[in-house]
Amino acid sequence: MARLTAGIATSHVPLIGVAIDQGKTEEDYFKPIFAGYEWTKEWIRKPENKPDVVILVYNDHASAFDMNLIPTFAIGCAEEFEPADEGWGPRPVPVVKNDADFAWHIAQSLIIDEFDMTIINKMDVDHGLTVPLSAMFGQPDAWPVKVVPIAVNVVTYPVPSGERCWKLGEAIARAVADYPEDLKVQIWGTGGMSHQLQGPRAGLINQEWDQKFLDDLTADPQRLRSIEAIEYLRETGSEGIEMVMWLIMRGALQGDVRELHRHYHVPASNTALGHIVLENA
Amino acid sequence: MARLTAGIATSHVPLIGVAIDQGKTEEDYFKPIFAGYEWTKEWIRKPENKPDVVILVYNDHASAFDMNLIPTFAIGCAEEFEPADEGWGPRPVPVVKNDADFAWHIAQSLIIDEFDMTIINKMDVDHGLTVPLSAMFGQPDAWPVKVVPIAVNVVTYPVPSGERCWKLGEAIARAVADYPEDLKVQIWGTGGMSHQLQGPRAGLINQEWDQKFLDDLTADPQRLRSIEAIEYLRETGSEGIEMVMWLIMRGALQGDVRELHRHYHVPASNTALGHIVLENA
Amino acid sequence: MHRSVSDYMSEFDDIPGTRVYTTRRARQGYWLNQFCMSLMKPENRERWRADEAAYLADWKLTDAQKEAVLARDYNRLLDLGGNIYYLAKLFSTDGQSFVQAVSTMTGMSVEDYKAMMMAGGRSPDGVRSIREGT
Amino acid sequence: MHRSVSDYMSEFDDIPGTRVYTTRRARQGYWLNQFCMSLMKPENRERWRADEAAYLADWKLTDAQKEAVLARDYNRLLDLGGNIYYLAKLFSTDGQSFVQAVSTMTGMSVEDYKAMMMAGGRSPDGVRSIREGT
Ligand SMILES: [Fe+3]
Ligand SMILES: [Fe+3]
Repeated sequence: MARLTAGIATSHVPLIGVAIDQGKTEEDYFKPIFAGYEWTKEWIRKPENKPDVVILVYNDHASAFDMNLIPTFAIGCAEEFEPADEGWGPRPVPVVKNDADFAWHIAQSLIIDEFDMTIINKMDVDHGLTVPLSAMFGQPDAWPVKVVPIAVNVVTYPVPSGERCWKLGEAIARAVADYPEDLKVQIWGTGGMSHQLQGPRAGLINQEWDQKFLDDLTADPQRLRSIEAIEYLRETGSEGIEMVMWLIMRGALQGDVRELHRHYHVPASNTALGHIVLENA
Repeated sequence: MARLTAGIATSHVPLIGVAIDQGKTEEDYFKPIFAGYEWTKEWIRKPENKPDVVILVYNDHASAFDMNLIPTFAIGCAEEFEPADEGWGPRPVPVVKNDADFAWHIAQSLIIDEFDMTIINKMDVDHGLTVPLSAMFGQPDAWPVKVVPIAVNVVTYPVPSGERCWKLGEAIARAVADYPEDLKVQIWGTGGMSHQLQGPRAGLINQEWDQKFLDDLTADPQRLRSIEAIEYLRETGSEGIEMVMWLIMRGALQGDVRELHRHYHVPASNTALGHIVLENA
Repeated sequence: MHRSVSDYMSEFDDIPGTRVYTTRRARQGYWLNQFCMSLMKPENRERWRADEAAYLADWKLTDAQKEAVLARDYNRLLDLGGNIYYLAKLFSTDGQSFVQAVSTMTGMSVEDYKAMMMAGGRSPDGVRSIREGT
Repeated sequence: MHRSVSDYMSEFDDIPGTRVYTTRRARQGYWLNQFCMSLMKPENRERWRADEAAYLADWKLTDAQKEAVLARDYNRLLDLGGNIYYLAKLFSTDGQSFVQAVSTMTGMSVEDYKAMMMAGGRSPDGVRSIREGT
């Protein structure tokens, strides 16, 4: 039976990918950013922790999807996904391999469970998906895990509510538990934390709010479900809404969780970088 | 305020479109098929009945969507939609004009209401959408109503359950009631009734089952919500599952309804043709 | 509310003479069905009609799928992951109607099939379940 | 559970210096954003760099949108329906980073903007709500 062994959240700031791809991780600006991933890199490498598959929740940033196609929740079921060309050529990272049997299983289970998924069989994946892989695994010749991509619309409003995302997480947990093969699965929620990439208010960072959010992933997760879009917008900037994707991860873990590791750093590009590792208590 | 004034269901058999496009409606085979639409054509023409907009629930038959993109629920928000080329050239029918303000409103309301819609801004529409328009309005130079297309996956399993479809209908009703403009709206559910287009069992028709389904749209609609996919498959053929789209229409009407008109005829091509007109009692 | 996938799917193979288009079939038939979709473009239909085998060479179909396409063996195509709405692009390109193409899967002549439909269609009695024989 | 669309959207315009990418803006910016997407292809980037105005002529942008694109006036582009992730294809083609492009919207020099970020970023105090001034 497949088991959900841990949940990881991390920002997916494009600049992190740039620093890795261009060998700048030792520069002063980047050192503290990457220092916070060292614990996780070591932890995830250990055989008892390394997942076979990661269910990677991210958002597409106008790369695979454009104004002609806006799926609220999409699940990638293709065998593999190429890194997208976001305007400066594709990132020099390995192709992302799916566990397609498992992905189709998840897709089926979610639809039976009344989630109105869109199944995608051909797409490129942008920094939202590849940067977290780079942060956790560096620059391998091939990614050491299979990846099931779940893409969430957090660009065009209305985006799905935190509550709906939490419920999707719960349904993903049921789908994993229902998979007959022996598989070690992690779920990653990506994006956030506070940032605003537009307008005169750009550069907004709300450390207090972010830290409370990180605290409450263990201390009071139920509070997080009911945070409305307008609160993310006002308090954490127009792009802080990406944190609803962390709630899919947290909803999938269910019950009480233990915080194994936390990393928070300002700034990474325009963003308050957040990263946390959780496992069921 | 927008008002949902009536619900219509009808099969969308391609052959009905062919007969209209090629002027064969007076032939012996087609006469009884089209006779059953006369009542509705007259009724819908009257100013008190004619809607401004039809929310048209249909399924795409591998025309706009292919194996690369399978949205469970998609809503068309573009200004207009061209008839698709399904292998014998596009049907010679008018372009389908949307009420895009209204469509975007519905899309927004449904997403806020926890339906995971996929918004589509560019698509061609196939016989599933254009045949019902032809059956109701004949061959005008322009369609006399605006159309909001809602496309449901009933091709690749799992398809959404009847229960989920019913709830989507209820949410559509809330969205309509929430629209500030004065608009007369109908909702149409299309597809069905019993038919099987594949394998040695092709040609299956279950008149008894179909008639009971038609009866219970007024007599016992709650029973219909819980019909499982496997029952549609066994009892009404592999393509009878299209009837879940009728439940979106019925769910939107809510409460008690009155049957204004019914038409049932076997065969239309491989299909038991069904058509019903309902209004709130 | 939650149901397992295998519970949901369990009875789909118990229907006589029917291939439910499950995700397993969808995956198996991916390139077959994408090939069919290509026939929605008039220029592709022309190339296809000019030389079917040459046209097929551009597509990653299995040999069995290619043979069945060339033979218009629709039951076989269903077994190999084809879906009827995709296959419809193929028989429409041939100028066939749904009734004509569908009848070829039943072992009946098109006239007999039409006559059956005119008489009310195939009864569900006896073809609801392989297991139950109902 | 049901909330009206206007209730949900009501406060989105109350945030200082922020344009929430609502469906209204998505519709207004449709062609602007689709033009940006076209720059994901290297061959299009080349044509664009060779002659920006000629490239734009193929797209149904309004004159105001075209002017703002040529001027790289990102605040104006947001007002005209642009979205930052689409506009990113434009400034990436220019070889600009997110920090460089985003800083141009703040009225600060890129150095001052970077310094603000290094010091912890812009405080939310006073820029949460136009109405409340908080
Ligand atoms: Fe992001
Ligand atoms: Fe149909």
